[in-house]
Amino acid sequence: MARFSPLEWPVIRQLRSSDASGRGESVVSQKTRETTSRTATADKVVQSVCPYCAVGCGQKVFVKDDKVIQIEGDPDSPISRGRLCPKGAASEQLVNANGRVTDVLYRAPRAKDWQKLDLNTAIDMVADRFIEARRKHWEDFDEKGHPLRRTMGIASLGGATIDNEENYLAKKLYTAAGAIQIENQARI
Amino acid sequence: MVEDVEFSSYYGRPIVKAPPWGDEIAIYLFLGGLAGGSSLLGLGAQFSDRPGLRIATRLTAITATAAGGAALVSDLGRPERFLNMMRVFKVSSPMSLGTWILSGFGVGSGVLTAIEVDRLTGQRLPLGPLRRVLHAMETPAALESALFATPLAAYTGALLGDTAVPTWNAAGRSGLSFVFVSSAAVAAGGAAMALAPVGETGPARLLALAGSAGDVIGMDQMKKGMHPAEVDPLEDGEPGRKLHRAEKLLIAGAVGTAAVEVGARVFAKKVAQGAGAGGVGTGGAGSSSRNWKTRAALRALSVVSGAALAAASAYTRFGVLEAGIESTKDPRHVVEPQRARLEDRRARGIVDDSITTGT
Amino acid sequence: MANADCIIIQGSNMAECHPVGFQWVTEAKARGARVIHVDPRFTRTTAVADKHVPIRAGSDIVLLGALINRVLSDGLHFDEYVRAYTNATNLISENYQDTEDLGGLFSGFDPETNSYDNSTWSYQTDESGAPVTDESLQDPRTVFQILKRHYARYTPEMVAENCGIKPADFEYLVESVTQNSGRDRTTCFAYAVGWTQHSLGAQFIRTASILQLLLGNMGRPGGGIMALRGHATIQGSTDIPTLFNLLPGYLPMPSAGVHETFEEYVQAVGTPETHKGYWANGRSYATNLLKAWWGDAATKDNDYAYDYLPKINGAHGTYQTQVRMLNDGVDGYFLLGQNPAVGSANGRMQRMAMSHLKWMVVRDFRLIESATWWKDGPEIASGELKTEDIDTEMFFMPAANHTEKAGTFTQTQRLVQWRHKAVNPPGAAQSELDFFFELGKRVREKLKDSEDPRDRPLLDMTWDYPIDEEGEVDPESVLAEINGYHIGGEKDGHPLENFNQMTDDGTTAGGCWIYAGIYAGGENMAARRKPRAEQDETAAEWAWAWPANRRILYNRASAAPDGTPWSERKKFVWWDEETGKWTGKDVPDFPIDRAPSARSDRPHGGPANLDGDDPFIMQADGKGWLFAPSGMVDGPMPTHYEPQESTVNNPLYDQQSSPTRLVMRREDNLSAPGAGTPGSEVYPHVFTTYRLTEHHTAGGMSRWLPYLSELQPEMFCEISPELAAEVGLEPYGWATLVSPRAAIEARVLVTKRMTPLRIGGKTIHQIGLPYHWGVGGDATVEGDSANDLLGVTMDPNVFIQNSKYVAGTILPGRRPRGPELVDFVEKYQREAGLSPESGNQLVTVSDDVVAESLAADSAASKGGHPHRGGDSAVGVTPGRTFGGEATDSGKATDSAGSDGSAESTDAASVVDSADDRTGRIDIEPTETVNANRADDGDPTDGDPNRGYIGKDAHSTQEGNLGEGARDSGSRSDEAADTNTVDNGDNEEED
Amino acid sequence: MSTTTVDDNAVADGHWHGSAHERKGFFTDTSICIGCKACEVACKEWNNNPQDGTFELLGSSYDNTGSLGANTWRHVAFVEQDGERIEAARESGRKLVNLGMPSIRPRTDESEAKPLDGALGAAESGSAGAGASGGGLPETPPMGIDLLAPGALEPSDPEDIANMDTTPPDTEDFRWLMSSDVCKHCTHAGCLDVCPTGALFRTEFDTVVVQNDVCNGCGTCVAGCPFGVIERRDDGTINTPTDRDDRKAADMDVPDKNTANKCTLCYDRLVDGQEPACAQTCPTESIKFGDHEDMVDKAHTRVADLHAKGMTEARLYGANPNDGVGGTGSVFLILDEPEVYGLPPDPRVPTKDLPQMYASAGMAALGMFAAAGLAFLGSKR
Repeated sequence: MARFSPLEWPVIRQLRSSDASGRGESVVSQKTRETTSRTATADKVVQSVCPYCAVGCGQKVFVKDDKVIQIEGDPDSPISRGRLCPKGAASEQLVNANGRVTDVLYRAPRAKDWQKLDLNTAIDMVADRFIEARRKHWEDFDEKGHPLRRTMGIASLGGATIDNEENYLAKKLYTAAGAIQIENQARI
Repeated sequence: MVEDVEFSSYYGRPIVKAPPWGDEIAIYLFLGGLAGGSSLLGLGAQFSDRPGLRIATRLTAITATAAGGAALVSDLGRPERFLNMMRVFKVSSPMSLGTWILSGFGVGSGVLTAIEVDRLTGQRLPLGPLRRVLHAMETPAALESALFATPLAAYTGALLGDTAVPTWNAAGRSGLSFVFVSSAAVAAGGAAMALAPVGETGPARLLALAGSAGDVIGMDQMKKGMHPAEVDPLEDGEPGRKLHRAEKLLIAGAVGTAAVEVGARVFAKKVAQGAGAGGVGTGGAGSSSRNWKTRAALRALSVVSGAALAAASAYTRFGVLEAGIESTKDPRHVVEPQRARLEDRRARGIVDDSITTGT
Repeated sequence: MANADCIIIQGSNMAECHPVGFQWVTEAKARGARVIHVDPRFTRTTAVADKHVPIRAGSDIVLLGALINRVLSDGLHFDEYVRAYTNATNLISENYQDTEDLGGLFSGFDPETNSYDNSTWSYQTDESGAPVTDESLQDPRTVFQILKRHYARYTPEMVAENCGIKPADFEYLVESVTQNSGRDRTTCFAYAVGWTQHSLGAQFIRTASILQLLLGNMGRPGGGIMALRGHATIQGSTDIPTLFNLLPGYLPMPSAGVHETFEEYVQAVGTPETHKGYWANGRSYATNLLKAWWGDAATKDNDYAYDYLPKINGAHGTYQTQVRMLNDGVDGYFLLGQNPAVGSANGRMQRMAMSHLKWMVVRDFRLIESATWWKDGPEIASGELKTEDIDTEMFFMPAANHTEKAGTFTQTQRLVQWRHKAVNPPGAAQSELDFFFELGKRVREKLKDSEDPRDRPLLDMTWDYPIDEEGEVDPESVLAEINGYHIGGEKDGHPLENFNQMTDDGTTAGGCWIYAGIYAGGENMAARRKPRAEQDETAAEWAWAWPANRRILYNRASAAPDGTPWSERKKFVWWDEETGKWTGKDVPDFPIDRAPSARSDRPHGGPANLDGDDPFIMQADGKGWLFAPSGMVDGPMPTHYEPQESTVNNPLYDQQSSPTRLVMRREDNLSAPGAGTPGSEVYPHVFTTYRLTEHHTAGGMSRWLPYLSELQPEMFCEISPELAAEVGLEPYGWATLVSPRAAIEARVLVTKRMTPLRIGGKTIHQIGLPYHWGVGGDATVEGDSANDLLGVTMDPNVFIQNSKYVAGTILPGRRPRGPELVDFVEKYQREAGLSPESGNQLVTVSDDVVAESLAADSAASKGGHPHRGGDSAVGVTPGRTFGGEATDSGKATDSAGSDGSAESTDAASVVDSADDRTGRIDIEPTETVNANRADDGDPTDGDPNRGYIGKDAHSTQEGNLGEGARDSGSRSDEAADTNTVDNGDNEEED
Repeated sequence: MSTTTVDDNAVADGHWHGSAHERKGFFTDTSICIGCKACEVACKEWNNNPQDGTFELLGSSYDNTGSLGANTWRHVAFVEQDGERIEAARESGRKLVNLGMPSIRPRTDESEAKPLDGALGAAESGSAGAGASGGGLPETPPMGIDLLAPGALEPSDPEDIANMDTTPPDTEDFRWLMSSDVCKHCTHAGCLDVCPTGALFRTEFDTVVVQNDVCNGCGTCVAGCPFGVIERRDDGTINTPTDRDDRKAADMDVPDKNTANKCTLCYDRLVDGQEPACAQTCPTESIKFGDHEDMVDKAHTRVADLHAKGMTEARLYGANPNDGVGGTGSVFLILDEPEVYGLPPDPRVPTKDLPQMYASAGMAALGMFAAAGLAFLGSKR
């Protein structure tokens, strides 16, 4: 609050204004006077799409200081007209709530707990295992001699919130590697 | 006759919420009344030259005020912001008015306390030239604090009454203030009886007796003005027990007080007679010893009765406060009286003021 | 949808699962539409509906069949529409035999493979190959008469008996749909996983589409059948699939022995000689994909590196893969934002499978149950697994969320919407895009000196995406590759404008032909965000819809055959004589200048040969199919079979359950014995699973959020007061639920929203179970998982498991803990005398009947029908697609399993072909691609407009009309104006 | 039709001079609520309110947040009812229709506003209206009908309504009511009146808002609300104790602890011309937001529509400026008696009784003074 000034004392303001009963503007604090919405002061707004169901509701993501500060329905969307269901309305919490894991965790065989792992190391380990599993379960031909050119050592199950571009890249890599046991939510 | 309302609710959940008020508020209600009543007794004592009573009541008043204020502050969610109570002067808020009343009362009471302390310490307070000013303010301060004294005792009735808590609200409309000032009188009288010499506490006893009568009658009248569903919490459960206990203590205390009063009058007469017959100091050892014993007995009875009365007052405040909180827990206390008054109005042809409308 | 006069929501809890989509229902209702909810439970959808019709789970075909029967027998169908726009007049092969004749089998059933040869289901054709029709509809072999006979026994009494629906309620339904259909009015159906998660899932949808065609509700405003899907880009993940049987753009994964060469593959996909419409350009699409992936390494000389593609030979779906894992046949498993430990059927099997892996990568936001099963999963608690004995290496890799990466989601109506990136991912979190790019980079790096020809595809792959200043892959560059680009010449590198620009000579490349045009002119069309207030209702400038930004399907049917609107009220698209063009409130989904009276003398040859009154333009014959000569593996018309674990006898046929359903006979996937069999009384009740508004599937995106968790904090079951009284369950107390697979506990919601039904003289209690909870240590709220109760039995068409009908029992109190839990479940299994065979007998009719069915098949074959699994390899035709080979390969897949019995192997092969069909749904249409609505619900797709009807066109064309002239030249037409040949109904916003 | 804005700015307590804003409010149409609770979430998310409760089922159908409170500013009630109760609701609604329109009696409160206008001003006349005396009531035409009111020309005889040619809605034997409750933003707001610090104030939108930087948590407002809306955000309201070890409270930041909290009607959004979060998110537009007058009009139209469909159980709550709180800024259409939803059937702003209570307190005070005086006089020595 600003420095106290006798004239700002609401009792005095009560007398000076017509709000004698002290229930209106005479009791308003400096902070209240300066009220503004956090969306109005956001650094930027980007248009996005709700990650939950397939209706594809438009979202507006408000960002301040490189942090998502609010996600709400996008009134411009012809699909959702600005509305969101409880899940969509909770997406800011999906982004910001405590408990999100931002470290790579690794559990060694037979270990009782996780340990932290550096991302770079982790990807490297996964790449090694990828190559090994691919080789180990490689099938060149079926029993009738038809070419298979595939590996059965690697499987993948994707959710349906993976972007098209991501699915594309994943499928491309898997297929080039000969991995075929690739499935996603669409069949679950 | 109001038809029997079939009661339905949302899973039995409360409709109105109880304020987050703990024992501190009950204590404050009690202490506020005690302070107000004591201040009145102090004023009378000053004018009727009862120094013992004056000192006792004035110190009681300031102690009760300070403790009450502290209780009030400690019950705040954000005690460090207690001064915000002085931000506004809101007639619509008994709490706001009460704050100003308490403050006004505290000023006079504080001055009087300073004077008394100064006297008791043999004028050893380092006041310098201000001492004269201070002592000159005794009467104005006494009047000032007395002016706020009765509002202080009475406003709490409106404080509780001006809520949506069913039992309080109904009580407030049916004379809770009368119960509370009576209770304040009982408390102040009782405290004075306990703290001041029997010889000086005649007015305290009379005030306490009047208060007791007012309390009993007021409570009875109040309940009669309330819907049964609003009365229930005053009679049932823990709050009901407290109020019953208060009533018992009140009656016991009042009887004791009456006994002390009678005893004091008889004793005073006897002493006066003894003085007339044998002159001062001629009562003899036996008589003097008997006198001492009588005096001690009276004093003891006075202390016990006074304490009982004060306790009765405290129990009354706790009982009423808790009954209100209890009345929020079961929506029956909200719905039944409201249904009844709505039906009653409709029965009398007033159909345009319901919150629920068909069109 | 907002234009409907009556909305039947069946098999969907729309208000709960798609609240925002439900706004259109609310709007329709406000305009006076009648909304009826047919569902086992009274849900939040029901609460705002006009009427609740409680139904026994799994009996939907009986109800819909009875509606069809009533419509036909009372002549309530929309006659003009039916005659003009459906195949009602077609005559079906003399060899065709109905389930009514064969006790529940259609003709062509092969008990060896438990699958159908559908050659007897085909049209009669004249010498020219043109179909024979009877305009009077009187010939007993007309589709119309066959349909009538087929559903004659589907009566209101049968509905009361089998669905538990009161006759009065049935009459109400009849009245509602018939009075709200016709020239002036339309009725709409909406469904979701309530239909698809059944062993008859695809047929449920078929039945509704038959009804809708008869009532004339297809292709018209406020009509149609709406599929409601559950996931942000479930559509996208089949368009650009991570599915074992598909490549991007619904190109099939090549099959071993079937698509040995590129030529064979291309023939199967489509050539001008075998196809009309866009699939005729199959060679281009395949070439473009291969060019996009292998760039310079893909040359004309090496068939564009076709050999680099791995081959499938059977089903490699998630449940088959699970079995393989259990047999230690899989080393590594990637989970990408998926929580199968909770979200997949028979959760215990899922988790046990994980314990057999060598390593597992879980990419998610939080420590979901699939990431922590090894330390706090249910099997740890029960002692079946011990943390210190589990060898599986676990990698948890934090994922970026939807605000931390840019990219596209494809929503339920094929609308592709770009999400802009808002912030950077925190810590080590990264997008799948970056992860896979990086993984690919490292793998290639490690193999760079490899001489092994197996590694060539990896090393030759184009993998040079630009990196932005944040060090992340530029997702637009991937989108540009998906879109496609020119190679060489003056346009080198320029984006393709549409898929017609794709060539088959290596001068263009494109990763997903149906998405071509999304990056036209170098503009990210999916990112367009012109506010709805600034454009018309179609909102064509909001994002981009595939194909070619078309949004509305099939609307030619909204006008009468003569091109005039059916009515003023339902005016939508009509023929404008003056301009000689189709016009209306929407982009006409038809050749724009094809006059209503236009007639072609050819049954084929692309859109140039569409008659002026053939609205269903992706059908070979332009008609809506009441009878499906091909396309469905389990019958040309939907017929009622009891669900796998049903405790009720099939009142219609000796054939109790679908003879072609896919069962998995395993000790860890036991099934209840089935109606009338001893032991079935042990599991007397029906569990039916569902979702709540407040949670999202397996909970990974909701059970960690306090705001959602507090709204539905605990696993519960919903039971009727009657059952509560019978079993002694306290409201909001605890109950233990036992199925043949597992036992879980839940709080009890006793509610009148659950209705006991009288079925076949006994009372059937249905118990509702939301499936969002799981056991683990990290979530804000946890609880037992309903999916643990489920067994794996699948729809043969699309391979979706049945989760809407599970047999079980319920008792008061919490379940046992620790090892006692295992004993507890086993006690019930023993009591019921369960074995892997229980409830898994596929054929329950007499051998004579089977023989007859099979004989019909051979007779037909002898009759010289050209079509038998026409484009076999792709698997459009069911059953025999892979023939014996498939069986073999299926064994190769499954025989590793100790109980990989012949049956399940066969089943797998069927699945496989069916699955291919899944993809094929979208490859069929001649003119254009219709939407595949594969979703958690149903890969076969939902909207019959797009799904069924569309998907069958292809094989019909081949099988029955295939010999007709094929004019590849007509393609120029189609290519000319993509807007003129659009597909299907769909003004529903949802 | 709405008479709530007859007086220029004496609409409600407190004054804003030169405020360019109309009174804002909600119309919550519970007949189209699908109980999705998006409003609860959007509200919490915008206002950063902590989750409350212990993640246990509350035993009230799908409602697990219980009621409005310090943290839950939108609350969706779920009520399951059988046929008997539906019929009773339909019947009670029918009776209500026959009571006629509320706006016939000349307004007595604002037009006679005393210096202490608003609640206190209303109190004097209102208390008479409450029927305490019964004598000097303003004339109240029995069963009057306001011809200007929507639905006024509809038959008002119950028989007639029963015989109206309408398609009665089905679902006779069971229904599931859902209703999103919210702060009423009363015309005469008890919480606002009794607040001793001025933390609560009447905004330029005629809504009632707590200033959390001022509130000292005295709790008086909690007692002052006849609807049980406002609450102090204490430990008990954030993490209710539980005896089950498998339930734990979420780890969340708790802003504005120990101060009173309630719906602000998204004051911070209104000042920037935005819609409240709950109304914006509501998928079915069960929650509508706008100028209060329009909201009341919409409510009247909607209830008439439903009555025309035979749904006589539909009724409005808070749309009557003559009621005990002078009408509410948040108007509801409900389908049964208010108490079924946990709403009071006849709320009165307690301040309405305050003048009388002050008078009584004054008399009591005088009495005490007199008693003390007499005590001294009667106790000579």
